[in-house]
Amino acid sequence: MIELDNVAYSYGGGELLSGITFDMQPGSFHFLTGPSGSGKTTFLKLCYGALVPTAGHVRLFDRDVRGMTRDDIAMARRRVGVVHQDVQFLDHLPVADNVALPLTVSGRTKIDELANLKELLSWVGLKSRADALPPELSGGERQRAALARAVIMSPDVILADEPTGNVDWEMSQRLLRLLVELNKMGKTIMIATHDLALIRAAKTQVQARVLRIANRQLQLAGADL
Amino acid sequence: MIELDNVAYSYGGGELLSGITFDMQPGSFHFLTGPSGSGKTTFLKLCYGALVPTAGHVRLFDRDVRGMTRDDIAMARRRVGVVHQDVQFLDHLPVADNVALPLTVSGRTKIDELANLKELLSWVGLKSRADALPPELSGGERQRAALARAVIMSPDVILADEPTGNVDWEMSQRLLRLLVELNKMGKTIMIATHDLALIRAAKTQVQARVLRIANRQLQLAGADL
Amino acid sequence: MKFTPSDMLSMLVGDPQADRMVPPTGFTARLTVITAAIMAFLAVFALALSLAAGRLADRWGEELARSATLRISAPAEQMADQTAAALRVLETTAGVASARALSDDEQRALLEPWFGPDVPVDTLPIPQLIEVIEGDPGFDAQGLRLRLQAEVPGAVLDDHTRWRRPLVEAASRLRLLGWTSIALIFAAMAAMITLAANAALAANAQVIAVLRLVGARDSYIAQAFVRRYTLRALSGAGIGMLAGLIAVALLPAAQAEGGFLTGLGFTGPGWLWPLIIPPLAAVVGFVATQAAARRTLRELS
Amino acid sequence: MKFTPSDMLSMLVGDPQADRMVPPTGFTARLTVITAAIMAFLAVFALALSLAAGRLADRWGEELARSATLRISAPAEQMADQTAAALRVLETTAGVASARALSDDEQRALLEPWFGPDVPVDTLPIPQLIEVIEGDPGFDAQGLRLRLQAEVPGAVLDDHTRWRRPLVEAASRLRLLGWTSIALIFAAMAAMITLAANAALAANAQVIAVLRLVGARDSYIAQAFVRRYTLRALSGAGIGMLAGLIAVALLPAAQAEGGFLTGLGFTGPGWLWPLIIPPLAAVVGFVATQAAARRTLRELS
Ligand SMILES: Nc1ncnc2c1ncn2[C@@H]1O[C@H](COP(=O)(O)OP(=O)(O)OP(=O)(O)O)[C@@H](O)[C@H]1O
Ligand SMILES: Nc1ncnc2c1ncn2[C@@H]1O[C@H](COP(=O)(O)OP(=O)(O)OP(=O)(O)O)[C@@H](O)[C@H]1O
Ligand SMILES: [Mg+2]
Ligand SMILES: [Mg+2]
Repeated sequence: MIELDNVAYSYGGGELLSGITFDMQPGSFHFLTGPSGSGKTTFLKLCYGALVPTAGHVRLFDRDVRGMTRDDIAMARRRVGVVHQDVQFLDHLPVADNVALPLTVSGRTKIDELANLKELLSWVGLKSRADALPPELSGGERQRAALARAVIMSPDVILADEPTGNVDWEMSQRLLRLLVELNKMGKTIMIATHDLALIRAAKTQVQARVLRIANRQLQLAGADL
Repeated sequence: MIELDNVAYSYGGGELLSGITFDMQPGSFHFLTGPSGSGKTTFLKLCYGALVPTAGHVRLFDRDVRGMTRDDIAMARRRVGVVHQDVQFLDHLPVADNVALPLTVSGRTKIDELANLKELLSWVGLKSRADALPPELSGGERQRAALARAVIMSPDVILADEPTGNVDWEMSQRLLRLLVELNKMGKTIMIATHDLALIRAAKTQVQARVLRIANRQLQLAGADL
Repeated sequence: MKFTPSDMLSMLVGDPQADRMVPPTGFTARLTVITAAIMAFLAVFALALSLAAGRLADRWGEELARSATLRISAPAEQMADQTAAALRVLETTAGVASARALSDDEQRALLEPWFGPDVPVDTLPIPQLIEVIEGDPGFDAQGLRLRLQAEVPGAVLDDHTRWRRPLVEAASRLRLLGWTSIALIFAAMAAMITLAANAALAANAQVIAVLRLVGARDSYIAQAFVRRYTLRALSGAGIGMLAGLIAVALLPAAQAEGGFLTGLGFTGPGWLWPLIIPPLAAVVGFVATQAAARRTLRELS
Repeated sequence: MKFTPSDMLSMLVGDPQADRMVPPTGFTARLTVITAAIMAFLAVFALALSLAAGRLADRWGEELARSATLRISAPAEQMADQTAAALRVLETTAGVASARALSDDEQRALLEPWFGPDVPVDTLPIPQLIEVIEGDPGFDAQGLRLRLQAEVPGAVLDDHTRWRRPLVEAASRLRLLGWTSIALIFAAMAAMITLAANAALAANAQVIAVLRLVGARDSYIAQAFVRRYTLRALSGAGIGMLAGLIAVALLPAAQAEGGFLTGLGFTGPGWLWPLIIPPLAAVVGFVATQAAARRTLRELS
């Protein structure tokens, strides 16, 4: 689905990531860890075409990112649900509309999708806040809304950057369960997180692999967790 | 230092917090927990005068918030270091200037303060990023910069809202150590967090008390952690 | 990038869903509307000024161009004959709409400023004046002079060229001034609407980033903004134009005593001219927002 | 809220540290500068128009007001005596700067348009004309008429009132038009700068929130913005004014043949007028930003 082939990335100074080769298999479940500032967000951005590698090749659904037009990228994004680390919304639209945004922009606003929306909102605990505006949400509520927005299209891949940084343990378990369910439906999941307890919990439910960014390289973390 | 006397708060709907009475003793170390959306951020905002209670009284350094002018509030804020949950900076100034901002606006830019700044930046691991602009920071780097900005004035009280949500375990230990040091110097600390491991770690270093918001009330959590 | 009117139309009727993506109010939205309104208001005044200048210039040019004077100096006894002969010549001259000998009273009125009310016109050897009104394609002054020379030796044709030249020059200067000011105001209007649309888009960078993140295509995003801001420029300019028209209509003494200087205002079909302002503002808003949206989008991956 | 000039000055020289708190570039910053520039440019043109209209009005009013004609009709043998008598009367009349009998040639030139070049002025019973140039406080036409009646029975004083009235009215209309347009442009300039400053502040809401969070006082925050935007309005208006002056100076045929219509442009001390535009823009920018900053701050706890 998403392939990185000897990829390097630099924001202008030294190389932040280099020589990264990685093939995201359909139906896999990955965690991404690494110290703060090691390049997890950068790695995810490479994976959904927000950044173009300074060396090497990124292939998104078998097409090289460099050769894709802006519209190609837009179409690919409909198959990739992303939870940003700093979640952003359309601040003038209520939460429900924001969560449904991917449906709206791709012209899919059928009745059954909307039923889906309600169920999703209550799963992430935002049923009572569905009519609130995003600036009126708490930090954790924003993260949950962002996760709901990322999965509403039922995309092939879900990339979540620190989706549980601001939610309590119970809620993070609930969100994890949602992602595990989706993974069991065949979706590919990658979660960047610092929360080792979350990774441990996930390992009991699903066959998750842990990637670690260290020294500009992507490594498969062993059983040391 | 900060006293809440039978305080209630509502954003317009039902009451979010009610009948909260709390006296923050100088030199104390508190954690604040509670489910996402329970009102932790709201509580902290009441504590530094960003919100005025809908009922009851908040006293900031022995003055009722309702009777304070805007300039009084500004002066009180110089004695309270705040780490917002959604950290914001002046995006056009480098990190170092942003961290030194409280000094600048209060007219304190002496040499020794600047030496202090360097030390602080290297403690939070931002020495190499001191000249970067805030939008170029990673999520964890932003949080660390915000913490550094909150403590640079060596304020009497430090209120931190989820200051470790985006940093790795090692770094969060490092930040905790900084706060514990400050507490040992007599500063009053309150940290809102979901990270139970952090609370446990703190308890080994300092006599920390854990407050919990549940059912609109503030409760002292027992030894159940 | 090129835009045909049909592009513009399809954008304007386009997806009402996309419309909701753009914040409906806020300072930047008001900025566009109010800017368009103010500039349209000024443009109405510039138009009024320009049209008034044009009218004035036309009148000066025309009044003088369309009339000529034939002066017949002859011994008293031949005067009537020569006058009749001259009128005959003029009647058969192509390009002369009408010709008429001035009566004694009229001649006296003309002379009055110089000689007082009691000029003895009948006893004085004053030449007879014939007023010649030119037709539309005008007459050939040189040819007429030759014919007159042959048939009415005492006639001198004065086609007012000497008087006309400086007035026509002044009038065309006035016209130039009017069009300069209108060009300036329109250019300023375009610049201001462009600025406002750009500022509005800059303020909405987050909206654009979010839409792009959830897989909206560039054309969808651009359309949402372009539609909004085009309509805002249109409605703002419409309001400004109406306000301007009302103000011009209320201007003191606008059309009174129209004698020498016509009032600042619109006459007849001139009232239709300001109607081009709102569509013009809309086109400017459209092009500016389109360009700004594309530029903002290109900066975003 | 009231601002004295000294408030404004102290703000402007104020803390250069605070200055850094406001983003130096970006669209909203440019918006303020360019808006001020465009409106100043237009204001220069409005000023030029207004001053030119004023000059024209003055000239029309003055040329006609300052001269009068005395017409002496008398039998040929008394003409010289009466003329001399009239000149004596005029010489002793307060408010008459000079008086001069027209020569035969001059009289002929005046009559030429009507009678052709060969009017027999000497043999005709044409009245003698005396040109009277008024002094500064002007003469009392009624009194002069009475004196002339007694001493020069054949004299008729024509002080051109009849000619003057419509021209003076037209001129004052032109002046009104000039000042209306200048008032409009200045009002539009103020409105646009206010809008731009407001939009800029709205775009900088985060800066204000951060400063407030770290304990900056309202006056500090307001000052940082006010200083920046006042300087931006000032410099923008300065640039626009210079561009406007250059454009006006380059305007085709501005001062040539100044005959009937003076060129659109400045003359003598008129060049100093546009200098008020930048300070005016600065004051508008100051007041607008001050008000907008206070309003934004009040909404923030
Ligand atoms: N736009 C940018 N320009 C320059 N440097 C950048 C930019 N964005 C990120 N960086 C730098 O690149 C490094 C990696 O950033 P990234 O956001 O990928 O880290 P991360 O692993 O996600 O960290 P965190 O866990 O704190 O979110 C950081 O040191 C950051 O300062
Ligand atoms: N400005 C606002 N207007 C209306 N409701 C608000 C506003 N701010 C917060 N709320 C609501 O108040 C509740 C408490 O918010 P608060 O931010 O205090 O929660 P929190 O405990 O900090 O949660 P988290 O752990 O997710 O940050 C939430 O349900 C939120 O939606
Ligand atoms: Mg990150
Ligand atoms: Mg919170």
